[in-house]
Amino acid sequence: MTPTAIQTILHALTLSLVTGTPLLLAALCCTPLQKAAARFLPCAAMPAFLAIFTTPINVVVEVPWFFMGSRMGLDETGRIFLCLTSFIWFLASFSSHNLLRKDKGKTHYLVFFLTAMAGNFGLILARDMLGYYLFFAVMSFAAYGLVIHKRTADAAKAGRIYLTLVMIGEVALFTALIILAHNSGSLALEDIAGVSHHPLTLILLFIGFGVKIGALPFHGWMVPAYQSAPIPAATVLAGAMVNAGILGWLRFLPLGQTSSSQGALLFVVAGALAALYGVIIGLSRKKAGAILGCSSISQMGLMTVIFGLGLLDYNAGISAAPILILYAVHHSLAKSTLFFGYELIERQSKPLSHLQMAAILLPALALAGLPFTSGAIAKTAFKELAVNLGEPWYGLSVFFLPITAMGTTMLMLHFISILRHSKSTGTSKNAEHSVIFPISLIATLTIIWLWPAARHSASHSLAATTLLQALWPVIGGCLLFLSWQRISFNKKVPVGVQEKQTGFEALLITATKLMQEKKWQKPQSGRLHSYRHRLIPHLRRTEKIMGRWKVVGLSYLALCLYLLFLLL
Amino acid sequence: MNWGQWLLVSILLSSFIPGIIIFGVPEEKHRLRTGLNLCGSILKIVLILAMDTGIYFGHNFEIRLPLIPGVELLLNGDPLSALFATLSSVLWLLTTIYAVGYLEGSPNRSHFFGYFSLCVTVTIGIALAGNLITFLLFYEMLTLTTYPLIIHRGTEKSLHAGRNYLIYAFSGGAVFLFAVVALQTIIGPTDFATTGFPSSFIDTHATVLAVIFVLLIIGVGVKAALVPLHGWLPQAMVAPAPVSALLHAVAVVKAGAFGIIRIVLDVYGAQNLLLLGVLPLLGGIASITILYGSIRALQQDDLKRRLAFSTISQVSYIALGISLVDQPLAVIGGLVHLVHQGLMKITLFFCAGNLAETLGIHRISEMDGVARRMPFTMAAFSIGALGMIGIPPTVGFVSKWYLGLGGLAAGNWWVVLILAVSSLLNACYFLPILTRSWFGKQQGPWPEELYVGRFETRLMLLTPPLVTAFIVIAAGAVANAQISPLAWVRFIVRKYGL
Amino acid sequence: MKTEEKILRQAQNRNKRLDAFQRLLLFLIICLITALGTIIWIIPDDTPGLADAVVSMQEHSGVESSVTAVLLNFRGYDTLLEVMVLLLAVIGAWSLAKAPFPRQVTNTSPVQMGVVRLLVPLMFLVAAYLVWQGSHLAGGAFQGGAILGAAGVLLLVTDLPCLRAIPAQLLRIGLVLGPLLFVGVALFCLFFTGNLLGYPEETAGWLILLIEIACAISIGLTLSSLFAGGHPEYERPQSNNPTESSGNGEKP
Amino acid sequence: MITTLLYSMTGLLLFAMGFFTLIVHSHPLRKILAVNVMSTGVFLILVATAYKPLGMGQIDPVPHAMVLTGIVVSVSVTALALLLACRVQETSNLDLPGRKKQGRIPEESGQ
Amino acid sequence: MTSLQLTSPSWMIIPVILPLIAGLLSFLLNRGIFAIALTAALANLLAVSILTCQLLSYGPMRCHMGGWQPPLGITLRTDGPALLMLLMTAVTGLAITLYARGYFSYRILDPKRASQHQHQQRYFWPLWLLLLAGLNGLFLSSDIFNLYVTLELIAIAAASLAALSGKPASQLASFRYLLVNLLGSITFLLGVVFLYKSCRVLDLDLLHNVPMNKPGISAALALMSVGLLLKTALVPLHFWLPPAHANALAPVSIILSALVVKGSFYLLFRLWFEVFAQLITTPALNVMGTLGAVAILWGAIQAMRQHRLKLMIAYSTVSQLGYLFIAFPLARIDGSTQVWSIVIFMAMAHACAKSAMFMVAGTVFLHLGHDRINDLTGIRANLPITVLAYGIAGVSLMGLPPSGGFIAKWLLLSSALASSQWWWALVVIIGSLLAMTYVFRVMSRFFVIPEGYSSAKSTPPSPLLEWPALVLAMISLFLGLAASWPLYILSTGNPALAQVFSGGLP
Repeated sequence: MTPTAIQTILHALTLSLVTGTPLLLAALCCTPLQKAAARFLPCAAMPAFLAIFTTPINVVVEVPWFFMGSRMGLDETGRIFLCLTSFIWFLASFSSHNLLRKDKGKTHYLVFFLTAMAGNFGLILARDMLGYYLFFAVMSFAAYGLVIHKRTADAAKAGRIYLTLVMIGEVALFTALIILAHNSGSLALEDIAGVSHHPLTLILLFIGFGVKIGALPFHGWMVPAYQSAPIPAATVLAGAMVNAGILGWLRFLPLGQTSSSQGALLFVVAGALAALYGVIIGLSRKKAGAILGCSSISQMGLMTVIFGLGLLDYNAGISAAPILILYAVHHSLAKSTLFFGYELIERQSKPLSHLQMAAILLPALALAGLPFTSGAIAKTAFKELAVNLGEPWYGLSVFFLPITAMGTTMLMLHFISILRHSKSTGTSKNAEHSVIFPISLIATLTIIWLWPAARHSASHSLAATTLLQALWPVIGGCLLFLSWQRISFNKKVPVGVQEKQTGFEALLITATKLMQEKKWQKPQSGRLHSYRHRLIPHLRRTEKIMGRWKVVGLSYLALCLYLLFLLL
Repeated sequence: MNWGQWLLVSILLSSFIPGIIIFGVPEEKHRLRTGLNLCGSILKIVLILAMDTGIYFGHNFEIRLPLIPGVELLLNGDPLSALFATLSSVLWLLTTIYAVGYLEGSPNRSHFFGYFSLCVTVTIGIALAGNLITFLLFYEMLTLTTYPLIIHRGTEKSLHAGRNYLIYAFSGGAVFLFAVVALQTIIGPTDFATTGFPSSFIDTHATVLAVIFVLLIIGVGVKAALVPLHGWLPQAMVAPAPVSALLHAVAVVKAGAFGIIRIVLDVYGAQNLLLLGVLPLLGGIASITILYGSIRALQQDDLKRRLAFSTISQVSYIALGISLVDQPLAVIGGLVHLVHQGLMKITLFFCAGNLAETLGIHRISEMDGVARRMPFTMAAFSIGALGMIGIPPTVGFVSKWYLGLGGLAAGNWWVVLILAVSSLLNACYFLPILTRSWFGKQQGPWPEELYVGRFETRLMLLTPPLVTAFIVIAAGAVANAQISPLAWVRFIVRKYGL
Repeated sequence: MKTEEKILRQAQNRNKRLDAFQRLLLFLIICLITALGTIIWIIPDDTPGLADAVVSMQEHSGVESSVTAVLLNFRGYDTLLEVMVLLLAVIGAWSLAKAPFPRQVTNTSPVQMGVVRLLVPLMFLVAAYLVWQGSHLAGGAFQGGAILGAAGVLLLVTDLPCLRAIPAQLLRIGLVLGPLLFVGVALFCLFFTGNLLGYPEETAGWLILLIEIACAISIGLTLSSLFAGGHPEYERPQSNNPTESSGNGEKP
Repeated sequence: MITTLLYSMTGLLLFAMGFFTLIVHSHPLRKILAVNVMSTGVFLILVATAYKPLGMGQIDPVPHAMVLTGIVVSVSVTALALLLACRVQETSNLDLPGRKKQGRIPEESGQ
Repeated sequence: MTSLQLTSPSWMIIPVILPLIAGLLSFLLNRGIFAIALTAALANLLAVSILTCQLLSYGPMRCHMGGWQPPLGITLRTDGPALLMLLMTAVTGLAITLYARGYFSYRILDPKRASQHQHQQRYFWPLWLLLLAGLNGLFLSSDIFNLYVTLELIAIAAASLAALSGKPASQLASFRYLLVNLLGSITFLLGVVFLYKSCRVLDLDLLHNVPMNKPGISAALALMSVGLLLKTALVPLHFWLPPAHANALAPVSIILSALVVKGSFYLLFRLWFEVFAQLITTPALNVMGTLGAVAILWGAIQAMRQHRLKLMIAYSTVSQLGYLFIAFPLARIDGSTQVWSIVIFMAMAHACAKSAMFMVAGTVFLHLGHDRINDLTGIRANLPITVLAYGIAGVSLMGLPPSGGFIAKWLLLSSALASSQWWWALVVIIGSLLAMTYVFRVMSRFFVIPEGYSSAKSTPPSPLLEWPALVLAMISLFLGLAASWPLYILSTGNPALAQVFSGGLP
């Protein structure tokens, strides 16, 4: 065996372990060994770290017998995403570990959590379409178990909406993949590059992954799901799994190799609307989880806009891709930090301390793009991209970005005020747990600065004009928030928006009701039955008449004559 | 007779003889009967695997029995028949085990198992049939042998269902007979050949051949439950669960679908059909069936009825794939769905039977929280249901993928559309069941708790669905391996030179 | 009341005139008759027929009467079956019912008795003559048998015991005698000439006579039995006494 | 020739009369008699075929034999039919010489 | 003793003479009647087998009665179709003999009416044996007047048998049956008279060679055909059949339904397709076909609405007879080869299947005391073999493969389609669907065993009641698998057929 062969096997092993470990643990959780397995929950993400550090870029391991011929590998984008995702999962599994102490539905939770993790890792590693699709589906469906974990009516409803949308997404994705596979004649992700995309494919891909990131018409699941899922689950949903959607776009519509102006328009418009819509509905919410969800809708809308800009032409694509990744990293970290913070406060028995509030305020404002935070870096990069693109898009940076930044600021402040006013119900104070939030916070604050690839944008964000430009929306947002709160502090917020979100479900229910069985078969068979019964006396009578001598005699004679006539 | 012919005969006899003996076994000799059943099933699997190996290495299996000039019985083992025979025999073994558990202590078991064995004999006969006449022979006998099983409970409802089944099936058979005779009048002997009949007939008899094709499809379409001809299937769900499994997954519906495959690929041949231009008709009917079956399934509350409509919808995937006969990918999708649908549907019916037999649950509205009581059953059910929807890595996805690719390759966008809509509808009627059973709250006591024991239900009832569910995932996960249904189907398609 | 009258009137009308159906029937019959009549009319009468063939073979048949030759020699097989038909009629009749006649006939007038007593022996004589004559003139077993049958009928309607005194078994033997002898002779011929009913030429006359005598007796008995209208009363199986039937009942 | 024709036509007429009676009349005895008349008609035609005017050649003996056979058959069948009619009368308590009931003959009720 | 060599044509009188003698003896004797009957049935089968061997080795044979050549004498002859009918009669006859024994033995066990049942048995045997002789005579005879005599023999025996049960209904039916037979016979005789008037010959072979241009011959054929149609109960003339067949004793029903109607049909068919083949016109064939089609449908529809098993089976006979006639218009495609095989196959398959069915009906009647279809549930527990026999016979009646009925139906369909007369094929198909409906109406009752039904309460069935039915049903089923043999026999000595089967036995 040559060294390369051994290496290949080792790589294959490592990559398999990344998804294999969580799956194995999930399987163990179904067995009596559950307790032991639960203890090893945080280890599930370990092989991912291993892979990040040992597997070289662009190694592709082929597993022809698996599924429809699977390929695994780790490219540059994949590595970033794996890094990010495994980090969040790792933290979340610690957090879950804590959660699970006295939960009855532990088994369910563990199985779904681990399966979703496996799916999330797997899709990052996948180097073929079906592998991606497979793990994407595994992750999406497993996440359903997390969404409805609490088994409340709200959770069930959230789950229903989630499942419906996921299903729509799956089908759209499936269709898109078939078209892509047909056009490229291969299943390998690399071969997509040269394919010219039909607008339909773009739309389908938008739907397929858009569901996952809560793009505008498909955002309905996000708010209720974040709100009703257990917080560690919501964390991974918001921090890790949404990225699967972004990664999906990057994989199937590789920026820099794909361009479509109509597609770009679709993405930009949908994203921009989502960015505003998220803020608006977020302000009306009273639950911290829901507000975070709305913020995700809004932030993901921004990323959709970035992706849409990248679709404009090849050059834009080349420059947009790293920005998108940067933004994704920033958002994931910030959002998961917020969730961890939220959880911390939920759990502890005493109200929010000032230190804690400040700590939470940091990632919150990072989302809004406060100078010196990762948000500022990402937004600067975004702005530069828009500026470079020229006229129609330049406006984005001038009006749109500040407005969203202001909105986000308001939203985040709203979030914190909600946190402050919420009554804490938790009792325990936990050592492990108190570690998670700080780690996450530190990571949020530092990683982008330490990241070599982001250095360029980071340095740009430190320019004085940029700082100023980044600062005023935050300040403006703060002021606006304060005034808004004063006006409507005690006003009850109508819940009409929430109703609207269940539109999909309502549609489904109506459709089902329309198709309720009308029992139309019974009367029909009854009609047939009575018809038969009416016929029988006639048959009997006819047979009786045919049995009379005179009828027989007549027919006898007639037959005689006729035959005679015919034979003569 | 050479060994190959002996093999064919013994494949048939391996279930026929036990069947005949079982008729004579006294009711109370439970072990003897079970032993006979299992021995027969296992022996059959072994023999069929031997045949598969032979076929793979190019051995020719054939027996001819001339009846009258132009009419001969022909048994022929080719890759396609191996596919169906293997599927049937494997599922047979599981169904037998299941049925033994299911019917424990109920009356008339000898009668039941006797017909059960005859039924598989006939199904294998259909698989091995080498010409249309032999196919017809076994096709009609299948109706006869399944009828006693459908009315096994003897209630008025089951008699009604049985009567409808007979009317449908024999009407189909009659149309089929008519068409076969007509075809034979034109083209002579109808031995299955990979290329179909010589295309010179198309020049002379195009219209007639097209009409005959339609009639043939109607004939087999009754069993395949194509849409206007599907009425018997939902009614037949009054039969015991193993029989439903048999109808939906092993024998009857499959025989119809297999018939469509045979007619398209072996009797007419791809080239001829393209010349005749009747395939869009088949594709259209199949599409309508897919959608109609799904929509009707949505409206059912009775679990088995919903599954029945789901079968109607799913089996038409096979017809849909076959209707795109010039696209190897679509043909692969159709053929492989023959196996995949069987695996998934049998799992579902096993589970439905378990629910009914253990807790007396027949309706979906009674299923809230049932997964807590019967986690393994419901796990198997979920796998089957997800497979039906087409979630990877189950086998259902594999079929759909190939169908979609084939449809695109043929330039038929609507195929993909149909697949997408159907998947959505499948999700609409399966996912609520899953969510109810896994995450719903139990509403009061179970309708009729019949079994309380160490496991969630009898072991003989529990094992078969778990095994099939495992296969559903495993066969999907290793679809591309050397030994898998997909690999065999590719082998078949290579044989046809598509 | 009115309706009854109507019905009555209708019934009367029906009796008087033919209804539509009958007229149609009549019309069809007339059509058929006309057609057949026309055909008979136009059938040429020049076909030679089998007369010459019969005449040419007459000398080999052993009898002089051509009808008897045809009946018992050339087409003897027909006659054999025909005798069977007669016997079948008796068997059928016996299977249907028992005869009313074995009961005593009471009020027969002495004149009747006297006439019968006179006539019956005479009829036997005539029958014997007819059978004998059959070999060369019109006559034969059937004619003789018919006379014998008539004698039997006369005996049955009077109080004379002769016929009724015959035991059932004997009656059966008598009935079967003719057919059985016929078959016997036929088989005998088969053994000796290789042909069923292929009489050896020299003994043909005697064999035919033998058959005719036996058949005449059987036919006479047959006709009388048919007149009697069922199986003899004493012939009924005796198993219907209660002890035996209960014994039968215990078997299973 | 004329003789033959005369006999034949008479035979046909008998046949027709018998047939008409058989169909129209419901009384069993009439039916039996009708059949007898019909067969007589047929025998008449058959016998007529044998006729040859004097000196025109041999009389064909075959029709004679056939008629003889036919008569015997007819006798047997008539006897059996009469017996059956009697049995029907005895067992079914039907008024055999009775009136026509809506054009039905007694044996119709057996169906 | 040259007469007893295998080559001698005299063997062919055995099937006639032997049952005749046996009939006489069984009338004469009081004991051992069954032994006589069984011996006769066995010997009959043996003789027919020898005749078959003869036919296969030496071709068709002729036997001149008394050594007189036609036109003077009467000739018997064997050829393929005749032999197959003989075989059918012999096999069915043997089964009927055995079944009748079981039937009467079972009935005599009933103490209340033992004497009546014994009386019936006493007369059943001679009547049946003479009927058998008549049938064999009919199949063998080659003389048109002799055929008339055999027809009468059959008619009288059959009518007496039909009245044997002693019930008023059966006697009424039998009376009508007798009258109808008489009418048919007389019409047939009138036809014979016309024939003789025109041709002055009676032998069928000679008639075949007579120039067919005379109107007398046409009239003769028309009259004979109508007479035979009446005896065969083709649809507008079928009114006598169901009551007669349904009200008779079970063994009698079998004889009537399986054999007697076949006799007159066989004769009719032979006249049309052999003797007077030149005379036949297409419209005439179409008339027959139309009547056959009507018979198929009407008989089946009537069968569907019956509430009694035996009546249903009787109407099924009406329907099945239609199949024999629907073959008529298909004759002109390639000579008459197809049509012979269709008809012979149909007749054989129907004879076996219908006998099995009536046997089943009889056995069921014996066990339940009624044959109401709706109340037949549970009988499977007592009579499994009987029910199986019914099922198999039903399969054959429906014409499902591989039964003999299927082969016949296949031939029918393929001839119909080959001659582009698809409407006949349509009727055949619909007919078999209707057959399915009525067969399974009963079958579904058989399959059900009600809760708490105890199989112990009735007498165990006699093997003589159950097995003949099963064996006959199996024969009708496997007739299809061994179809090449009857066809081979059929083709022997028939030059037209021989061409088709020139390859010999496969």
